[in-house]
Amino acid sequence: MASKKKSDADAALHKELLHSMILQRRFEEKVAEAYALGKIGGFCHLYIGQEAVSTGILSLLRDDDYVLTTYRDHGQAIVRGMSPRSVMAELFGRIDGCSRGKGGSMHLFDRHVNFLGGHGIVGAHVPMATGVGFAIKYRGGDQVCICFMGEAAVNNGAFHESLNMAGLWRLPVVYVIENNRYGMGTAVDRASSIKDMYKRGDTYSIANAVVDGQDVFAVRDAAQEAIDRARKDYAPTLLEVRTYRFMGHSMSDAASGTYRTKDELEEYRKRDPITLLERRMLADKTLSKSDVAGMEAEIAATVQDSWDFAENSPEPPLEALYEDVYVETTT
Amino acid sequence: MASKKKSDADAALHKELLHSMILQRRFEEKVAEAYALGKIGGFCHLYIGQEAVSTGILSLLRDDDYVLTTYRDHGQAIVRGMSPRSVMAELFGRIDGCSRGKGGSMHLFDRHVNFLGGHGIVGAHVPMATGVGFAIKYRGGDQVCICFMGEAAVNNGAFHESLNMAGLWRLPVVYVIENNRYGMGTAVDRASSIKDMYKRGDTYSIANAVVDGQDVFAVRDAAQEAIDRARKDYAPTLLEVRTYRFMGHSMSDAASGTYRTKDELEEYRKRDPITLLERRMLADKTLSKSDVAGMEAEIAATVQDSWDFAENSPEPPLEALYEDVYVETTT
Amino acid sequence: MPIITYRDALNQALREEMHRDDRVFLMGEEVGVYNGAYKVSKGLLEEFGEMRVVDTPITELGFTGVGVGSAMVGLRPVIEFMTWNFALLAIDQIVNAAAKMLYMSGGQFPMPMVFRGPNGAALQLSAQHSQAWESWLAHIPGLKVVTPGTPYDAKGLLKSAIRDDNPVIVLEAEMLYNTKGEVPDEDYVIPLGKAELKREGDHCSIITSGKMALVAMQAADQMAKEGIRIDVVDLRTIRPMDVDAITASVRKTNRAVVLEEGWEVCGIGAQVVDYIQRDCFDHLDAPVLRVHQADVPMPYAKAIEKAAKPDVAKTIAAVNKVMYR
Amino acid sequence: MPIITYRDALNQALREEMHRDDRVFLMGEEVGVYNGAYKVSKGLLEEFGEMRVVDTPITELGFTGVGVGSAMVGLRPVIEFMTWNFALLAIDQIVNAAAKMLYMSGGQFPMPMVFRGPNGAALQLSAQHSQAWESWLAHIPGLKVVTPGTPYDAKGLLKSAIRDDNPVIVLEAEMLYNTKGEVPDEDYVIPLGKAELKREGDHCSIITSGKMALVAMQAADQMAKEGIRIDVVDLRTIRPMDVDAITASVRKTNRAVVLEEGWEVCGIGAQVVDYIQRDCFDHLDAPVLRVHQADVPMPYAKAIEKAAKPDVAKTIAAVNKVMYR
Ligand SMILES: Cc1ncc(C[n+]2csc(CCOP(=O)(O)OP(=O)(O)O)c2C)c(N)n1
Ligand SMILES: Cc1ncc(C[n+]2csc(CCOP(=O)(O)OP(=O)(O)O)c2C)c(N)n1
Ligand SMILES: [Mg+2]
Ligand SMILES: [Mg+2]
Repeated sequence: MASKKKSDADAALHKELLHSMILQRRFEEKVAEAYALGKIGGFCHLYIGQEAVSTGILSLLRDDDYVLTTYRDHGQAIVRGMSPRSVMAELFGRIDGCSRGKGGSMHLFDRHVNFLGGHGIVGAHVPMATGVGFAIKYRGGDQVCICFMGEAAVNNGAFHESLNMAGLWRLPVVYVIENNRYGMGTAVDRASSIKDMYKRGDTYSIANAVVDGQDVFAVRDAAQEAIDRARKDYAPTLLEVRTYRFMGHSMSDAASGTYRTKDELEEYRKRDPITLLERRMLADKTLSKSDVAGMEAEIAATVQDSWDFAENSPEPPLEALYEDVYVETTT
Repeated sequence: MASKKKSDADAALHKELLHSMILQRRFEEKVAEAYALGKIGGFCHLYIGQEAVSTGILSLLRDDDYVLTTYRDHGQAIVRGMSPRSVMAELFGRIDGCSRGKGGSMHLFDRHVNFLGGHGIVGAHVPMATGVGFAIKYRGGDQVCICFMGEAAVNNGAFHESLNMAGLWRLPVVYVIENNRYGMGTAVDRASSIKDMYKRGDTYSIANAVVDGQDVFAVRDAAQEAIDRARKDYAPTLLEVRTYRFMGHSMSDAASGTYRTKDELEEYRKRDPITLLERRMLADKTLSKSDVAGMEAEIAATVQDSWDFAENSPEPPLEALYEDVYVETTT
Repeated sequence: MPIITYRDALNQALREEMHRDDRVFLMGEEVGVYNGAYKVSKGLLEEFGEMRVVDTPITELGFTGVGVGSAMVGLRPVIEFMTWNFALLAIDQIVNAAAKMLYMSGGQFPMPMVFRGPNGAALQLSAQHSQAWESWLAHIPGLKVVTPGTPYDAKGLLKSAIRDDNPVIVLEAEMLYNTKGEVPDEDYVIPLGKAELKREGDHCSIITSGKMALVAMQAADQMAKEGIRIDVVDLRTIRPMDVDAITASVRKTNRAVVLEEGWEVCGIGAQVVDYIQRDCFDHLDAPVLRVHQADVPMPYAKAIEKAAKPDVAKTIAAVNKVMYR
Repeated sequence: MPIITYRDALNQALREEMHRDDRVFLMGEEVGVYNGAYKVSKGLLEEFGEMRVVDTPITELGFTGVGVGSAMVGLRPVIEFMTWNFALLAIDQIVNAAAKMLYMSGGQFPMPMVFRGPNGAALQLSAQHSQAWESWLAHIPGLKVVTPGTPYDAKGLLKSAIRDDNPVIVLEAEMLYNTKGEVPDEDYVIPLGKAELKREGDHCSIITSGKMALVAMQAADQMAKEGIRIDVVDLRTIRPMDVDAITASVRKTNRAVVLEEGWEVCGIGAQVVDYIQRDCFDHLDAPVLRVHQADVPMPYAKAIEKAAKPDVAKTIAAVNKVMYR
């Protein structure tokens, strides 16, 4: 009985994980469509291929934990619980967007779910996440702060200064390197003097590990350890997650050609995190083809709803231009 | 015979090393005197206690090698071959100073001996030294670049970004951490998340070592390895030299009291690099008391001469204020 | 009223605000064990402990970012730069993060932070350590910038800065830390954005702020002996700037000199000139003149350093010129 | 004469100068394999090899410092910032090292360097990626700053910048890269520090530079239809600034509008206003007006982004105002 319950619970969880990943994927496919139609402008970086990372890690968080990330933030925002509506409306530059249309793709924020952005300067949010960890400890809380970054950010001084402080002061931050092998057009081995990015943790007295980022369960296991370490002992972790982006760096970059081959891309596509999970669940019979179809239909409706919502939301009025520069309050 | 020659040569070398260290010491004692009299102004950081580091390393260089360092630069400037006159005149703010009186204590420069400063922003010269290494390799030369820094600089982002590039591109730079245990009033273990600074080299694929900085021979041995590595293989090294400053951080900081005890200071003073070498040479009879006296007298005269020279050198004329902002040349 | 130093006035402000609000903490290099490079934070570590008076590694970019992050979740950091010269390393966090977070997030994340430390030249610190950054900082929407020139202003403005829910830059000065003045023991604040008419006159205005207010007052004193009556407007806050105070003065005197510590090109003075010519065009009897640092990096040698700096003599010369004397 | 894009004009300048002088090299993010984020360096890696076209890690502070060091020993680096926004991370190396090395060393170490990349806003890139830094950079003695507005100027100014033995900032613009114009195939340079009178008129001057020169020309074209003749002064170099060109124009027209891309407070326009009121006080028939970005971080949403930017309509409105129309 107990094991039946356990396996039911597992099955339910697995479905949730799958749902979370498919939702990100379909949402971003829609984003690509909207971008092509000119409904979305500016820089737009898709997360497609990396969904097991956001889902794996953020599915373990409590509501009062914190998340910071880069400009490649749609997936994480949605997994963290931001409504697809408010994200799509933001991308459309509308007043009902999470950031009132002022931030756009790179600057998704939602204080109701402790989603602290969406940052555009490579490396710059790493000290901020460290500061969130500092604040947690300052208050004696037991939250954790998750800080996602690309593998190219790891070479930046902001990373080093942050990890030194986190290691020195013992702060409850999980630094997640999403190593998708490229920083824009630069392969990781042309930018970093070491191959194993997670080892950088050693010289900051920070626990570290590497994990397969296409396998949502592997990600969860590694992340759970890190989160526990932070929650119980105020101890930071540097977690490298090996993944791959299936699209170009941003909407203006081809998926392959200049800096990576089509063959390489195809090779990695074989390890699509969604396919891997789906296949596994179909095999162990916790998922049926019709489950998938149902899920896809429901998600398609959600995504379409976000689009409709965004289209119907007004542009920010002219006076919004001058709002949010300062607050009027003092304490 | 051969061994007699060798030991004569050794004895001569040892005398040179001793001379070099005593010259730095007496020069800076004079600097302290001049500062107290108001003849020198601004920030002034003495090197007293660390002389075996400059002497040990720079005694191994060729004329066409390069040196960069911090604001704590008097000792290194003199060992590198800058005239005590031009250094003292600079400290006095006179036109015959190495930097025409415009740089002062923190900004000693002399292009004739490839002494590239004298930099005041902690960490900032580390990328510059990396650039000198880049230029050496660009031209296919076999020079090396020595980059001195304090142990506190090692936490700074500039250090990390530099070492990553040096490790990645294989540049002929020897990064020397002068670990004197304090960055201003902050003990090393309150600023760095690891105790062994040299280990930071590991995560940049950079050879690294630690050495006793009060023993000039130990410094030389370690430095020779590093220099060879750079000269022959374009390979960088991170060398940590454990030393101690016997004075306050700068002329406005007491030698002990706030952040370190008098006892600790006295303990370290027992390992004065000059005393250690002198004692050893007296013991193995390569030096006599009268040798020491002669050396001291000669050095005292040199130092006094630098003072007289500085005193007699004019202040920069008013028009100098507007010179050296731009050069008029193009190529 | 007690007479205390500018340094102690800042110390009082920090202490009072840290007592008032336990979300306020001080972070920077040497602020704790060392009591501050310039002793502004003396005794605070002992009083408030390590979590609220935080010594950092020499990593301006990093610890400024730590401040930003902590402010996002409701703390109220006071970030000390040992000098503002070193803040260049952290300027991305100030300009791209602190100043823009509220805007980029559509109003969700106010940044109740203070960035403070000595600005401008002291004595013979040479090029890298003698820079005045007010015009750079005032350029940036999202920041407020104050430049207290007296102990009274130092305490009142720093307290306001700490209570404000926006990022506020406080530009102090090494040369002011030892200056003395009357400072009430009790709690008071000076509103941000309000200039003070520090001296009244009707012949010429001197518009200035911060450390230069002292220079302006000395120049005005000297000129008074020759019967020249000068209006001295101390801006105190340079962003937002009290344009009304400037124009009211110039409309009265019809002549103005703008005195600032930093470089000429795109300096604060240029902006003040712009306000004046725009709003007082028909009131001006002469072009507005500016006094500022020579357009060179600061040299070390004593005499030429002095020559590079704005001072009383240069200010008087400029006043004489706008008065066609 | 061949008609090519601004992008290709820059590419020609780089290629020609790299051929001319083997000490010249290009360093930055994505300049090599990727051919430049905006393809300015297309083909250069292939032509000059890895040592002279250097892809860097995302470490602006570090690689800018590498450039500084290499310049100290005689190389002539061209440092590309993917955009000038990211240069904030390297600003210490630009301001405290490159701009001051010659001075601090008493004339021993010239810095023959170029720092270049796109500056200012493109389309909907929001707050962190849409900033115009000309006034910050022009503030700093030791730097020169150029802002080419046409393909012809881009090639000629970049070549001059590379040959100059001082650190030169080249502010390009994403919005200009695709614009076309006549550019000679052969070698030519445009002297730094010289403005160009891009259009002659006697009713009003527009003083501008860089990307805004296009806007000024469009505004002048439109006003010409109403019989208003505008003098358009394109500064081209903003440090050192060609003050004579500015005053000559204003003395002729007696009215001026200063148009710039960046923010108002302590902007380039403020400095131009200062020069004008000082040197043309008796020639002005109206206050000088300024057109600039709204005093806010740049928003993402299309319509309000457009509203935030200086444009033809705002320029015309300002001209009308100074002409009391
Ligand atoms: C400081 C800075 N420099 C350059 C850029 C331009 N840029 C944006 S993303 C990017 C690549 C980052 O790669 P990585 O960290 O691996 O993250 P990924 O895009 O692969 O998720 C670059 C160079 C930037 N935004 N900030
Ligand atoms: C970026 C920067 N921050 C702060 C300072 C002020 N400062 C000068 S020296 C120093 C301590 C440096 O310590 P360390 O690197 O160990 O060198 P040491 O002085 O011991 O030789 C500090 C904090 C500075 N010059 N630059
Ligand atoms: Mg990547
Ligand atoms: Mg030290």
